[in-house]
Amino acid sequence: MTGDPLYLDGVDLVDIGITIAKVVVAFTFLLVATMFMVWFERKLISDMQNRIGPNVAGPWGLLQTFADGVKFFFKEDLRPENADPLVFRLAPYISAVTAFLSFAVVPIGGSFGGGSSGTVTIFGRETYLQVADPPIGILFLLAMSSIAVYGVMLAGWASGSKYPLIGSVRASAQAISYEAALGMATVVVVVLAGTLSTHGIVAAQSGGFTRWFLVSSGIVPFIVFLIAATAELNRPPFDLVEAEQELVGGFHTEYSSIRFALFFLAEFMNVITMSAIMVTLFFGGPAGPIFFGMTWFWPTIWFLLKVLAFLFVFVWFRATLPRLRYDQLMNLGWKLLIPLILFWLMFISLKELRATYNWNWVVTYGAAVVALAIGASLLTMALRAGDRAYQEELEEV
Amino acid sequence: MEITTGWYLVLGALLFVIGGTGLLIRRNPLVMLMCVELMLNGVNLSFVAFSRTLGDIGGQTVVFFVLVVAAAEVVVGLGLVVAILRRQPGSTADDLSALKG
Amino acid sequence: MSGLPHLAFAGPSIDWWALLPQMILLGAALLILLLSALAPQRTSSGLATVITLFAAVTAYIVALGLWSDVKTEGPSATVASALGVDGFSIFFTILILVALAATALLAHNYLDREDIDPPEFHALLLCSAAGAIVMASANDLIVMFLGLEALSIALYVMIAMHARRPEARESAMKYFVLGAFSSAFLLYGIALTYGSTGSTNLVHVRDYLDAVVFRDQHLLMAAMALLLVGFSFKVAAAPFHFWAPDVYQGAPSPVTGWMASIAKAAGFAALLRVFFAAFASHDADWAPVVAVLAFLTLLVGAVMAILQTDVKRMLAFSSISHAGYVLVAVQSASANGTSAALFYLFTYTFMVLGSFAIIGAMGVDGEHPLDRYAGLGRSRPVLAMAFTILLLAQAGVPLTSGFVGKFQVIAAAVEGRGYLLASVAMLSAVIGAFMYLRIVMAMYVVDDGVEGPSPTVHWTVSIVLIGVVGFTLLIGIVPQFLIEFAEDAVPVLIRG
Amino acid sequence: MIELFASQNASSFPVLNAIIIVPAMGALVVVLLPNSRPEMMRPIGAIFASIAAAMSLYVMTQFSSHDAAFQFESIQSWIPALGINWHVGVDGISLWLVVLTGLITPIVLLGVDPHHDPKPYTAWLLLLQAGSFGAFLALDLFLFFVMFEIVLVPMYMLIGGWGYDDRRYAATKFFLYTMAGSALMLVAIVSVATLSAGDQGITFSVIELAERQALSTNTARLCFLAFALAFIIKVPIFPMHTWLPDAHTQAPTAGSVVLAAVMLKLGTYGLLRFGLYLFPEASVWSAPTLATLGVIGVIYGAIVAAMQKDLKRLVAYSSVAHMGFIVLGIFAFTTQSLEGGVLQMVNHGLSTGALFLLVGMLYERRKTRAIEELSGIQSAAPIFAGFFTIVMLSSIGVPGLNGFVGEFLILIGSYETRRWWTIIAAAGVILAALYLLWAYQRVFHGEPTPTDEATRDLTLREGLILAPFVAGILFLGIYPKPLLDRIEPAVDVLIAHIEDHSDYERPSPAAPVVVDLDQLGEDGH
Amino acid sequence: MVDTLVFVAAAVICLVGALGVVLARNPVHSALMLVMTLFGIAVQFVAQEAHFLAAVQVIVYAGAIVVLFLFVIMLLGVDRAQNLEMSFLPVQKWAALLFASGSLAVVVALIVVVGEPVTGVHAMGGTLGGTDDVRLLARSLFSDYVYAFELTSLLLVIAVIGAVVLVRKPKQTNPVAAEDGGGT
Repeated sequence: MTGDPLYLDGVDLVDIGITIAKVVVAFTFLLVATMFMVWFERKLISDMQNRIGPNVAGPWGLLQTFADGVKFFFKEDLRPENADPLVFRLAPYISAVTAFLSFAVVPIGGSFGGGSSGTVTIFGRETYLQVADPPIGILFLLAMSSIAVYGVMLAGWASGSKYPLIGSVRASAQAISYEAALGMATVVVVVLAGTLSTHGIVAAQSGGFTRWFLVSSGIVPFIVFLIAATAELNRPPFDLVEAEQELVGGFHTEYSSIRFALFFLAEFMNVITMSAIMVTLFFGGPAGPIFFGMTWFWPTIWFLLKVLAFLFVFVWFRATLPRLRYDQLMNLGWKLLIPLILFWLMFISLKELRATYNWNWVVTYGAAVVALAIGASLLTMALRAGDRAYQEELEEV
Repeated sequence: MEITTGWYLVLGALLFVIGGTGLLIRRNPLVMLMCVELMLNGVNLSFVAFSRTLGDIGGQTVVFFVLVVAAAEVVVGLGLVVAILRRQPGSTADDLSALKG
Repeated sequence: MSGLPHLAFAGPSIDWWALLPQMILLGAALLILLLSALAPQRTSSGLATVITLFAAVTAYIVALGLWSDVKTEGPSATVASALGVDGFSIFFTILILVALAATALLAHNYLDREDIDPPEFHALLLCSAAGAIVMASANDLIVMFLGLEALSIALYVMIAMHARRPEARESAMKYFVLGAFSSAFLLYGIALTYGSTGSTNLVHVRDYLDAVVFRDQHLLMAAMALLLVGFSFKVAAAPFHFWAPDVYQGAPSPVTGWMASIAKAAGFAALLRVFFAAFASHDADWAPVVAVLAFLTLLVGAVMAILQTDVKRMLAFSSISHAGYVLVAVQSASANGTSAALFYLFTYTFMVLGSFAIIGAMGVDGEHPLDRYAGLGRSRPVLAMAFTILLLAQAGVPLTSGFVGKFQVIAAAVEGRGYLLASVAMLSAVIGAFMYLRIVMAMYVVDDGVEGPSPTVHWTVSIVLIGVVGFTLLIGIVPQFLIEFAEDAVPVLIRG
Repeated sequence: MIELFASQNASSFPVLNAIIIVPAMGALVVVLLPNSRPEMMRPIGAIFASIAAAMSLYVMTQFSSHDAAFQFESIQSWIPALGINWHVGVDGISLWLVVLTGLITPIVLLGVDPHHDPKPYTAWLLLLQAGSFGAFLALDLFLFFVMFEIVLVPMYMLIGGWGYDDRRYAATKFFLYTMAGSALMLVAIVSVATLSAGDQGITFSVIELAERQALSTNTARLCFLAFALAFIIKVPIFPMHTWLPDAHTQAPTAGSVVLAAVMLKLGTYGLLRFGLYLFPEASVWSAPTLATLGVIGVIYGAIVAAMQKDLKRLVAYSSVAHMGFIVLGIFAFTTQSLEGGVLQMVNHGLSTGALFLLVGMLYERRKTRAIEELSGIQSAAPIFAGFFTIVMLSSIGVPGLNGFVGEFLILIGSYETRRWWTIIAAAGVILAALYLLWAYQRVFHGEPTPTDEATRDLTLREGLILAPFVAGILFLGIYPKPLLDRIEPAVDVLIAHIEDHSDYERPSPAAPVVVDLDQLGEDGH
Repeated sequence: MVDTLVFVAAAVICLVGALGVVLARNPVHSALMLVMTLFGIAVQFVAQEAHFLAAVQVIVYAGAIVVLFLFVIMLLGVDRAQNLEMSFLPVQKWAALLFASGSLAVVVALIVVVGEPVTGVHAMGGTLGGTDDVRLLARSLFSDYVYAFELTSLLLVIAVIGAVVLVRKPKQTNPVAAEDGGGT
């Protein structure tokens, strides 16, 4: 695990060229994917709701997103009088840039099984199929998702209007709350992989379906991650941020034209990125059977398919699940997901320790169960007491 | 020009000074808190620079602790700001001069 | 995949006994929080007080055990040399625990009276005590820093907990901002120490400084200066004292007592350990600076104290001037000086706790004008006498512990040829005495017909008062054992 | 505490320790008495004070005269870590001050009614007695300092609690002045002890330190100055005297008496014991200055006293003058002058103490001390006037009364070494006669107003209280030999000590003594 | 060359951000400027091969701490946040001037000597400078600094209690609406 072999022996023009090419490709891919994602979502939802959906622009309405984009581009850029001029302009870019940057560390191809280390050869240079592989790739992802909060928050604040502000505060509170669960689910994977590099994580999952962390981490982290990711993305059923009934349109109420488009773009980019991350973390990334020839081709295909599956899941959620209430959202995050993933993290660590030090497994797991029982009962009692106090307070008012 | 450790130290020191000066000239507790963060960051930078020069990981470990301290401080500091304003609705802190130093 | 990769790793050996006092305190804090979370309704302060006291006593017993261990087996360091197990640390541990028990008792009734949440308060008190112990025992600058932060942050909250009084929150804010400011200085000092010696561990620092002669030592000088500034803030030494009066005045009285005693003592503990232990070989560089600080602190404290009209503020300034005395002892950079500083801190803790206990009982509405004490000697002679003894002890009148403390400080200064400083210290004692006499005078000298105030003194406060006054007089008359204790605490420190 | 009663010499009872501790115990007992019995306080306190007084008399009788060494010595380890011992002992210099302290306290305790709060009043007086004993008996610098400082507290409380209108100011001034003086003394004490430590280890023993004489000349002089400052303030010598009139005037009668009779002596006693004894060279070096200040005090005190409108203030200033005499005697370094100084300390205690008592009694009757509001008291209260006359004459130094013996010895002794100073000081005697007689004339003679007519004469109880003073005045005036016998050896040794350790030489004994001392009922040799 | 470029660029970002924090009148702008500085520092960290710290710096500082600032500002309302004023000492401006000029002098002095090696010490701990620094960091965290590491838990406990206590509604006054954040 020594980072991208591309930069191992000095950096020359070719290396730089390759890097630039990778950036361009990834960016284009993401843009195009976003366009289709928008179409995909609208189409899918309309199917699920027994309607037709976009069908005028292009075949099956495929160019609908493009048309929307053009429309956005030519609309007048409005800025409310109360808005903070600088921040108002800055916010959409933060959203968009972080969305794209996150994608940079996701390995989208490369064969990992059987001795190969996930490299492909371009112009005679070995390189990874990802824009960058920093040694702390996963942390980079988390960092970017932390930064993404700013876009939402600042947009809401800078609009100088009430509803966007409430929407943005909600959004950021939600994002921060779920970031904890998200991070800990990631930590489980990191513990199992023994590395923070996304490339390393994928490599650690190579060698068959059972090596995927989905399985070896015991599904729980994945579920937590999925829920947390949905919340992090402000996707339904966690889209309180833009709950039209309460908040008009959420943090981007006051935005129009290209700036609104940027938010829109960022949101869908994030969905794709998050799907890609889930694939990377739990589904072995580009892993999959290589049928014939072109070893670099099949992994990418598998990767795309897996991402697509997740995109479907997100849309499916949107179409089927009712939106949560704000207190339900917070309760779910703090009182269920975090304790659960915390426990799971400890359990996984214990399991690894037991394996390493050959502890007696009866004693080990016995102790774990006892600790769990005590912890869970204490937590329950405390939560109940808290609820009771809250109820009393309400009655007093 | 080669970038020696000294330059990092100078940058760290500058951040520290700017933060310290800011803390003294600004009257807004929120900004003061941010200035404290600046100072801590100046220190962090020095730690990392030393860590690299010394070839010792300890400096980086320390930065990690400083982050935690900064977080704890900010939580409490912001809690204080909220507590001060929350309990006197409608007043600005200009009125808070019962304890003029 | 079985097992963690690269797990060939052994953690440092840990002397759990040495950690036990801190662990007991933390455990008690968590227990209090847990019980309060599970309790069906808001509990009164009884249970929390009992748990705190129990924890203090248990930890005290453990500390005594550690003391005898250290006496037989000599000092040691544990957890990768992060924590010193030596007379010095146990001395302060014992001091902190005693003050903890006293503060818990003082707070007991106060919390109910002032409508402050007892469980959180006691939990924070325990946490800050743990932080103080860590600070005093720390053998590593970072551990020391973290202990300091634990102590300080808990204090910020404890000060602000007073729900009814905006002054409390404002003074907490003030303390917070300046505390954070000073922490940054301290940390910068730590960074430069690390840079110039290659380690944050005090043993390594000392060994390195002993072994190496610097070609130029600007970095080390800067490090010492910054550390000194940081510590000066923490112990409220002039010219970094300006936060103290406001904060002391605004804080709830039990917290003020805790702050003036333990926050100060822990600050000095850290200062002594860093400068006397780690920077011992460079004492020619730092001792004069400390002497200047001591000089300023003594004068500022004494002179400003006599200008005040609020009793709590008076004692705040007097507390500054007491820091000056300890600095006088510190600047002598000798074993005797250190033992004098330890003795002084130990005895001062009792005086100041008792004083603020009385102030807390007197100031029901948060106001402490001197007039309020008029005639206390007539209406509550015992209380007035207790206060008088504590005040005279702070003034350094013989047959109280304060005198023995001052005597040792002077002795240490004189031994180090600091005649001028010693004289200044004594003169500032006289200036300070004026302030104490004003309070005494207010209590005793009243015109006929003036009915003195009759504050209600809860029995827990009485217990503390009996204890501190008794201790103050006892040490004033037979100080030998405490002097020996302080002397045993000196040589200390750090083995590799 | 118990071990303090075990003397070095197991067979003999450690009476000095008991002398210090009994009044302190008495104070404790009084504090513990129930508040409901206020009338019990003073009698019980007086019992303890009297026990101490009896013990001081016992010491006096058992004291072997012509022995210069410290007697009844008792050493207990107190703070071994700092080399501090509980070391007490008595010699000819301190003996009479101890006796004075012992006798005065029970008398004032019984004799002066505090009007309110008898319990703390009694306790403070007892504590004052204990502290004064301690200060006079201490042979350990630390112990001395403790006692020297601790007496401030009771006196402060007495002035503050039972004094007159301006008591706040007076008490605070008194406390701060004295404390300021002793502040530097503490530094000096520590310096002397540490600098003399050498190989022999640190000690605070006065005897040991005086023997070692390890300090360099300059250091010793500086230390001496620090000590001297404390004592100068306490005495008080001229520029440092301003606290005294206030304290005396505002103090309750008992406070004034004890202050004059006992506490001022701490200053002169300190100069002897810790100035001359510890720093012989420095005392010789500074003698001209201090003697000059003493003489200035004599003249200044007298002149200012003459201008006072308040009787008590007048007495207070007369104190300044008298104490100036003693200082002159001390810094003349002859046997007679020192003897006279010590004797005069006792005399001043008796006469000024009695004067304050009398003024107090007058105030009780008239609620005023202003000289111009009083006149013709003699006709209204002849016995009172008689007592006043005797005491006043003693204070003036009329032959046949005690004041004369002391002043005369001082003048003779000083004349040999400090001729001009003595001549000027002698003028002070005349001035003393002037202002005291003038005051007497204004107050006791003249035309009594109706209010003056109503002034009651002395009661029997008051007479009994004054009787010991008058007896002492007369006895010492006629037969001072027992005192001088015991004072002389100690003083002689002290001067020899000074000669040993400085280039001072006392005037040759061959020098003729001009006055026939037999006339005074004793021989000065 | 690249190193110098990176350093200079990041340093400029840091300093502009720092000055912005101090000079901006709107606390939100201050906060944003702070984020800018933090990013600059993260870049410097990366330049010093402290990747882990760079990431943590962004996650903790930018992602949590500054967000918290913004949160509070928004909770209070920007007007109130902006008008919030406290003064600590009468001579604060002078103290600031003294502090700034004094320390700047020191910094300038530092720049003068900056060419020289700042310290003679080397490598007390492990050797640095690979991609495995994260592992090294973890080891150091759990060996030499394990006690400090455990202490951070104490700090966090205190911070949590503190936050809860401080923002809890006063008992007597009329509570407004349900607060943000879950159970206590």
